[in-house]
Amino acid sequence: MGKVNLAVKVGRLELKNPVLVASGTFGYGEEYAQLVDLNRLGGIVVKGLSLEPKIGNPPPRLVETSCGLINAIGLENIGVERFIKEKLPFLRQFETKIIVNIFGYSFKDYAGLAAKLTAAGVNALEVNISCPNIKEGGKFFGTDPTSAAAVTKAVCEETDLPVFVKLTPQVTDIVEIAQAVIEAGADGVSMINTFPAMAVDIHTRRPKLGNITGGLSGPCLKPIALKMIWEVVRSLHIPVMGIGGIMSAADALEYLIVGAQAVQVGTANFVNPRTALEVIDGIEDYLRLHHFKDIKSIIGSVLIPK
Amino acid sequence: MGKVNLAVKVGRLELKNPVLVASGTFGYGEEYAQLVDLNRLGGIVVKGLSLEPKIGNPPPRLVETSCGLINAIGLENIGVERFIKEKLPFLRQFETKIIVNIFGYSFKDYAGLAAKLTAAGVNALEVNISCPNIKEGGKFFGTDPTSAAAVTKAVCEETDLPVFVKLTPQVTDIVEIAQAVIEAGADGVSMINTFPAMAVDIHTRRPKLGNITGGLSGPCLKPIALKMIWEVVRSLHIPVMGIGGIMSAADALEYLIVGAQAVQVGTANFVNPRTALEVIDGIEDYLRLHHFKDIKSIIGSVLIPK
Amino acid sequence: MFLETAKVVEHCHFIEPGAEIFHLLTLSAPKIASSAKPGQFVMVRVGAAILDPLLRRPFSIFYQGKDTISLLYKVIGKGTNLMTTWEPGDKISVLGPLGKGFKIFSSEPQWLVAGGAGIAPLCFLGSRLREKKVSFKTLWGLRYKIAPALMGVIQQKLGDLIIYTENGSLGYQGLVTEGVKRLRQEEKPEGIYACGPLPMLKALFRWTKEEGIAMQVSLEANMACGVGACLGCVIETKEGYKKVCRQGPVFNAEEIKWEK
Amino acid sequence: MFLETAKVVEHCHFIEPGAEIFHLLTLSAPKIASSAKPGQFVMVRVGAAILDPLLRRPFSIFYQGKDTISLLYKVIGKGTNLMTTWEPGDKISVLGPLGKGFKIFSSEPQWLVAGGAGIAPLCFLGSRLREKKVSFKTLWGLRYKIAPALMGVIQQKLGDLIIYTENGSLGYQGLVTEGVKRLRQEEKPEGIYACGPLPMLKALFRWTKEEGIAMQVSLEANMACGVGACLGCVIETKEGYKKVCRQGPVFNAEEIKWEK
Ligand SMILES: Cc1cc2nc3c(=O)[nH]c(=O)nc-3n(C[C@H](O)[C@H](O)[C@H](O)COP(=O)(O)OP(=O)(O)OC[C@H]3O[C@@H](n4cnc5c(N)ncnc54)[C@H](O)[C@@H]3O)c2cc1C
Ligand SMILES: Cc1cc2nc3c(=O)[nH]c(=O)nc-3n(C[C@H](O)[C@H](O)[C@H](O)COP(=O)(O)OP(=O)(O)OC[C@H]3O[C@@H](n4cnc5c(N)ncnc54)[C@H](O)[C@@H]3O)c2cc1C
Ligand SMILES: Cc1cc2nc3c(=O)[nH]c(=O)nc-3n(C[C@H](O)[C@H](O)[C@H](O)COP(=O)(O)O)c2cc1C
Ligand SMILES: Cc1cc2nc3c(=O)[nH]c(=O)nc-3n(C[C@H](O)[C@H](O)[C@H](O)COP(=O)(O)O)c2cc1C
Ligand code: FES
Ligand code: FES
Repeated sequence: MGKVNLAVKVGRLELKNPVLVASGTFGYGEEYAQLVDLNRLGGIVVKGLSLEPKIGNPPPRLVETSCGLINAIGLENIGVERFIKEKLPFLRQFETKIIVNIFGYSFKDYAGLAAKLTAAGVNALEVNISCPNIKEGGKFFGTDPTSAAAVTKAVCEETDLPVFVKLTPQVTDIVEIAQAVIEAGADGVSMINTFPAMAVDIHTRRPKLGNITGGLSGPCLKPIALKMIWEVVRSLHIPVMGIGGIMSAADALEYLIVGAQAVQVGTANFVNPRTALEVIDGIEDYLRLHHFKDIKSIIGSVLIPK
Repeated sequence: MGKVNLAVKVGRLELKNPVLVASGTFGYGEEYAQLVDLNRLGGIVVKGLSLEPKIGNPPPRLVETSCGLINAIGLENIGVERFIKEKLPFLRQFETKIIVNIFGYSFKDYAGLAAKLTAAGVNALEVNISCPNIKEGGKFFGTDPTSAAAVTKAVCEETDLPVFVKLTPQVTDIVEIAQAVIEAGADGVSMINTFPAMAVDIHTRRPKLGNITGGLSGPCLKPIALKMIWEVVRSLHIPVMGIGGIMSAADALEYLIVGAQAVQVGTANFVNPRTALEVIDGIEDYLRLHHFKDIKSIIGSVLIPK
Repeated sequence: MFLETAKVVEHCHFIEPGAEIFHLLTLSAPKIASSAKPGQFVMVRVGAAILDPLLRRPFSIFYQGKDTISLLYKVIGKGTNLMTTWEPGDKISVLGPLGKGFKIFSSEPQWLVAGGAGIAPLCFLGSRLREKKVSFKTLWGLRYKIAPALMGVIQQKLGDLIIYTENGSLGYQGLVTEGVKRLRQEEKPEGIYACGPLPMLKALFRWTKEEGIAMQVSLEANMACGVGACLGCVIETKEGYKKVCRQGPVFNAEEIKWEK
Repeated sequence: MFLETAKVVEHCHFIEPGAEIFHLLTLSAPKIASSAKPGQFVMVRVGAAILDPLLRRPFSIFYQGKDTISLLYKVIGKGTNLMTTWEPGDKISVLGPLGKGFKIFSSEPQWLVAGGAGIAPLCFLGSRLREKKVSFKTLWGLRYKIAPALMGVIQQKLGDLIIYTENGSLGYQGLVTEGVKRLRQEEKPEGIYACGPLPMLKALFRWTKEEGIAMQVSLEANMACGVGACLGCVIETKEGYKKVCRQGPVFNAEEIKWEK
């Protein structure tokens, strides 16, 4: 049987296959390098970076829920400078795209991050305007189309790299936000980020997380994310990276079929560090089984009965 | 050991215990009467009623997902007249509160339903402004504070029964909606309804539901619902019925501890028809174990570390 | 209708090279067993502490013992896959008996036509027909052969069967829908009871209509409650949507809108 | 660090009336076994097709065989509950060895102080100390007695132990923290390795500080990745947050901010 073509172009970002690993779930890549051949990944989205290092939230930072995980890491990171010096050279060795996830507390923060990372040389930026863990900002930018557009603009003015804006699901109308960031210059959107969530220890009657609330990820989210992506794709026809509870090739295929042009594997990396590789293989098998020669034949191919 | 007091008052609605069964998951009560002693329930919220009967959505109407269920029943119901004639007399036999869930397509529909049911004699109304399955309305009322308030007003003007407004989780700021309906006269809010969701059959590439999209329920939703309720209770201090993925007494207790004054068991009825009874017993055991004499001691008792 | 904590009494796995795999689960559930009728089904809870899989799984009653019911099933997905690990002594929550069963036709001969796991409700029905001394024939379509031990179990309940396999590894080669046409040359049935995949039932319906033969079919639908409460399991009939769990799973084939 | 498909070789359930229940799971996992050091842990995948429980569960290595590792565990919730159903031959995904192990103190005598399942990493350590002919004593605090068979397994690895049980059903009655004080009257240890519930470790730390005894502790935290990628398992140390999975699970007791 002949080779199938897995390469996709998401906005201006060319990927050899549509399977990336999601921000915050794969560290800076090196943590998993012993277990996963990084060269095989479509791309690596690194842990969210801010201008200055951040120490993050007090523990406990993790709670498992039914088919889900709530995290309240609090965007702990080493800061953009140390990333460029200590982590980027390692990542550059691999034949995969490096997408850097960034977040800040002002338009200037975002602009500064974009400028520094563009100069350092990465393949794309993912702008987190949606992290629900952090009190100081994040949520604000992502839930209002005007601010979301302004952040996007601030980033796009400082970079010629492909820019993806990562959306929070906790909005009344995600299509409106997606449209605003695309009009402001983004190449596409990454959706979805974690959903604000909480858990309580009934015996101590205290929240299970040090930060009280956190963000829910994992397979429990998939049906919600899929619906949102379908709405965005059919309304706006824009490039989307699908994220949310992808545990298998079948999950990834659902996203591609509703119209995501790439997918990111998040929480599943913890459960099986080789999930992304198995997803790539599984997509290839599926295409062969159904006699498709090119992944592009299935992207957005969902058949909606009249 | 002495008896513990489980009675609660949610707004003006007095319940002998805080455990109800949720609308749409317990039919009109009679379906489960052989299996569950209805006299033991705090209340029964019956399947959503409209002025006219509705035939609902084309099948398939159900898909199971990871720790969840997507339904697209499409609010099939026999209409308020037949309910009053055929179902209400049966329900009235039991020593439990009958709360009727209503939905419509105009303020007039809601007002008409409220008037008819008040005349017929039920214990409270639950106003569904949030069903995501139905294209003609529903969602519209629930996502905008002004419309939500207007529907509430329309209902409250026609009834002196306690009124609960059932909120959809797919909004940017649920506190704002809750506040609007309370100011418009509601006794409290029921939260949450199902979350808009979707699933695709990768082999046929068709949506798994006849209606394309549906509403997600089940344990996957619990961390999201809990967070929303906590936000509403701490901001507004209003009566809340907690709903979402309650499978056990422990789940129900999480809701009560964050401040819900009652809970509704939904999807769990399908998994174990006796869930609500087991929740009641489990809450009682918990109160005994922790030496509480009254359920009210734990409602809203979550300890937030400074 | 009872919610019973049943105990696994026996679990047979009919696995053999080149054969279609079936599992036969016998549960001690005295209340359900004593009230079950052919064509009725039960809903079995698969997880207990775990919530994935979440919903109960519906299975027809394959046969009825004094205090037991037996289910014959195939592995489809995660629920049935987990079920295969159950061992004698395990306790399982079972809800049933559910739905309306078959109505026995008043004249003879009658035919039972099964496809795959669709044999399950027909086996229970067939053993009832034997008790009542109703004359009937059974046709069963499969993809491959089955383990001889399973064949023994079924023959003991049902008597002889006519088997069709797609690859010819047992009985006649071909589809069971060809089988009915061939058998029709020998006799005209006064009524057919059928259970199997939808394409098979559709083809059978077209044929019975041409031939003017009455048919009852046992249908499947995704189910949540099994008792008529969720309104999730509807199929389209000539009188509007009907609930498979409550108004079915057995329907007169004439009622169903097959084009849907 | 390896991601290995391990096979269950043996699974012993130490269940006895009035005794604390432990389970001993032996897995064939040659790569992990050959590189594991005392104090390291593995993360075991509990579900496979099912996604509840979702995350891997962390367990210390209790002892190391030629190609095997053994885990000693207690049932806490749904994950460990499911684990008890594993049988020889079952295939399990194991990630490890993870984290930093114990550093062997340079002078003697040394003490191993365990609470409950905290014996697990100390047993592996103790057998290593015996190989190295380091002189040490072991104290183990439990709530109730344990099955004699388990005691046999542990004594074989560790030599003799001093046992404290809360109800006095085995060894001395009382807490292990009383035990260290009593033993201190006999000898002053040059270093202590400890693993157990947080209150025990806190109490031990206060005491070792007063006494001027060095201590290494093996800590627990909720974990998602086990490899330092998710930043979820931090504890507060004097130098800021540290990852239990990567910079631990063994820490010098001095480093930890115990008041948190
Ligand atoms: C009334 C009735 C009687 C049945 N009797 C039998 C029987 O005797 N023997 C047998 O092998 N099978 C029978 N089935 C089909 C059986 O219920 C499914 O094979 C089983 O639910 C699959 O579960 P799973 O978790 O393995 O599959 P998954 O595909 O993982 O299940 C996902 C979801 O879809 C549902 N589902 C999947 N397939 C079906 C189906 N065909 N019908 C209804 N729901 C489905 C599951 O219940 C579950 O909620 C019957 C179905 C119905 C409705
Ligand atoms: C480094 C390390 C080594 C350990 N070694 C052992 C050992 O040798 N023997 C043993 O019996 N136990 C050990 N534990 C504890 C063991 O991991 C938990 O008992 C187990 O995860 C409980 O899972 P559950 O699903 O049964 O409980 P649940 O309470 O249902 O688990 C819910 C979630 O909380 C996590 N969790 C619950 N308790 C703990 C805990 N104490 N530590 C970390 N996460 C927890 C679970 O992993 C899961 O994600 C160790 C923990 C760590 C961090
Ligand atoms: C532990 C953890 C840390 C995360 N950190 C970030 C982050 O730094 N920036 C970001 O945009 N998203 C972050 N996310 C969100 C994920 O990238 C992803 O959007 C989300 O987890 C949903 O996908 P999943 O269900 O596959 O995990 C984090 C998620 C987890 C679980
Ligand atoms: C099959 C089904 C039908 C439902 N029908 C209604 C309805 O008619 N009106 C309504 O307000 N909510 C309806 N709901 C929502 C539930 O009442 C409840 O809000 C939701 O399922 C979340 O709770 P759960 O996770 O416990 O199921 C329905 C839910 C299900 C699963
Ligand atoms: S399965 Fe709920 S109505 Fe049939
Ligand atoms: S568990 Fe992920 S960093 Fe330690």
